[in-house]
Amino acid sequence: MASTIRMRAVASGDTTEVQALVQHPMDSGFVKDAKGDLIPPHYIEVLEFQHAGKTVFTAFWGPAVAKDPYVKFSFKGAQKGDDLTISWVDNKGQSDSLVGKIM
Amino acid sequence: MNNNAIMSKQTRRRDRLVQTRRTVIQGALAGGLAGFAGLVPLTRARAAADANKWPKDAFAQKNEADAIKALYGKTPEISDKVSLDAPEIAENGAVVPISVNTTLPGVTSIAIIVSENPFPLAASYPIPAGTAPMVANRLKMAKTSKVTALVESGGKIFSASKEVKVTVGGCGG
Amino acid sequence: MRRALLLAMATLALAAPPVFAADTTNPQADFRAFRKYFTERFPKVPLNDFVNGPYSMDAGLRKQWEEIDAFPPYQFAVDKGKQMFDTPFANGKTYADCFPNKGIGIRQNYPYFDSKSGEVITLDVALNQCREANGEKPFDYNKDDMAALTAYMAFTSRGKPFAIEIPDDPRALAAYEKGKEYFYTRRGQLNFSCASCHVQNPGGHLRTEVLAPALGIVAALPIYRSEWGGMGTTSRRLTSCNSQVRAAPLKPEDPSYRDVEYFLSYMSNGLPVSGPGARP
Amino acid sequence: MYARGLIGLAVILSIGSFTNAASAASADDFKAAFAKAEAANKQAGDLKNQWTTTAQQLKAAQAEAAAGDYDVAVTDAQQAEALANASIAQAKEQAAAWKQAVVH
Repeated sequence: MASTIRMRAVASGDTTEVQALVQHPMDSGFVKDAKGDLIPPHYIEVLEFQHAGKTVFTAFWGPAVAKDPYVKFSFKGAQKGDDLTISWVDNKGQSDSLVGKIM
Repeated sequence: MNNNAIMSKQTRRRDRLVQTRRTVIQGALAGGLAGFAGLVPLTRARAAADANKWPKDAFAQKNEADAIKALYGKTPEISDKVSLDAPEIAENGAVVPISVNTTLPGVTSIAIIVSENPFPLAASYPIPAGTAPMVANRLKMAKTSKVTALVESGGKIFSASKEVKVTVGGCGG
Repeated sequence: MRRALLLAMATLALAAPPVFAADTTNPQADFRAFRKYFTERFPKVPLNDFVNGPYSMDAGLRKQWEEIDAFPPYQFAVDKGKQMFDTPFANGKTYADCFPNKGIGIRQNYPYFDSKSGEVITLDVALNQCREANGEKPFDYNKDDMAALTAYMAFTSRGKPFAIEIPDDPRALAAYEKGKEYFYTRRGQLNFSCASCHVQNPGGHLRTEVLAPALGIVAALPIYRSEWGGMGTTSRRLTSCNSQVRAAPLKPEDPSYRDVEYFLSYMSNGLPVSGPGARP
Repeated sequence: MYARGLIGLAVILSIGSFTNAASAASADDFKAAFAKAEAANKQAGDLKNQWTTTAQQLKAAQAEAAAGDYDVAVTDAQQAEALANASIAQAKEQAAAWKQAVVH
């Protein structure tokens, strides 16, 4: 099974721009399935990025974040070739994480 | 996609042991999939996001004012230094690209509120020192609504709002 | 609400271009007329931009699409498709063994007319034939596995110009003509043809959707539709078009669907493959 | 052009006109009406031109009959037949008329 996370981190000078996409249903709890039953809420609550042991970005998400959620941000202090760690945990306690290299 | 199948499988075996095994298998496969569209080669990490920090109370509020109060305990003031980029008409309420930017100094967090959603607080982003006060994401909108960007700077809350028209709601599936 | 919708559709149906009759099958002449119609109607749209469907017609939509396409939601399908494509069947063979050039960069040649069976073979049909020839069960034609495989194969073909051939075979010409007939035939309670929306009103609105031009409409398939919350194949696209005009959809990859894809793909010759695509 | 545009409207109007037709219908009346509707819809299917609304109407008729309300069930079946007949008429008319729409 492939990772649920896709990440692209590009350093330009002192600034690193990060984009990430996570494969997740982000069920809001308001949508019904084919049988007419409500699909229970299932969404990522926390997504975190760490560089050199420091948290550089945190997302607190609710059920209104779109399916297969996307985020973009930028931070200072990293260089090409550095590791960037991304991890998420959802309201059912499921999680995934990944280390990517900054390009 | 297989997403739902994967997730339900995960739900059934949620204990830590199985989770670890799954992680190892995924790690082995990730190498073979890297390199697509200029993505960085990936390896599996040990770090884990901490669900305890999630502001549960703010996400549970059903109107805008209560959500802001639960999140910040303060009333925002409108500022032209907060910039909210959102479409006039969303192509589909299920995926609305929205970004927030600001020229305010000393920003410690950014949040996005969709007034007409069942739970207005959509996302909240603590901004540590060294991280730019900017974020782009994609949100669901149930119907046409005011969207508000909140920026916490120097202990105060600043805001900018925009009406986003939604003709196909993001709650219908 | 419903009444307003019907009225809107009736209005749309009456706004038709001038028409002429034709009785002979001449794909080359059709091709020239089709392209001329769209390029004259939308002189500001660069030819290769027609493959971007509604985004070639509406600046607001285009901006949202560009933001989304920077990190597109079909990426997971492409990755999954590649993994599937590279994984051997139980007998040790792979998809690559079934296709010219090992299946890489060939999307633009589909569908083609198979003179042995006398049928139009779409990429989706060829993939299931490949599976069955190797002792595997065929996939559902609408989404999931089939969408992932075709997404990957389209991705490896991006930018390659469509090169659909109609061989000198009366059966191939007949299939082309049937596809053309299907495209222009009104159906469903709303009395719409494919052409009512995608020839007569591209850039216009059907309810809230911006209608894509028929020129290049096949180039982005398969697509991730926000409306679907996922990927869909050509079959799914045609099925949903039928349902929207209250016509009972045919079975996926029904000969009529294959023929209409053959016709539309031929009309798109020379335009680049842009799939997989993202659509509202 | 005009005639074709009107088919859909005619069908919409015809739905209303059947409401007074039935009175104290029996199970046999329903069976007969339903069989006629199904036969018409099958013919539309042979022409690859069934309407989703016909199927919906047939389903509604069956549900009403199962609930024992044959008056409504017969009306629904007659509406389904009218829709199926309109779809057949559309297919026959389009068999030649489609050529008028071709881009030249």
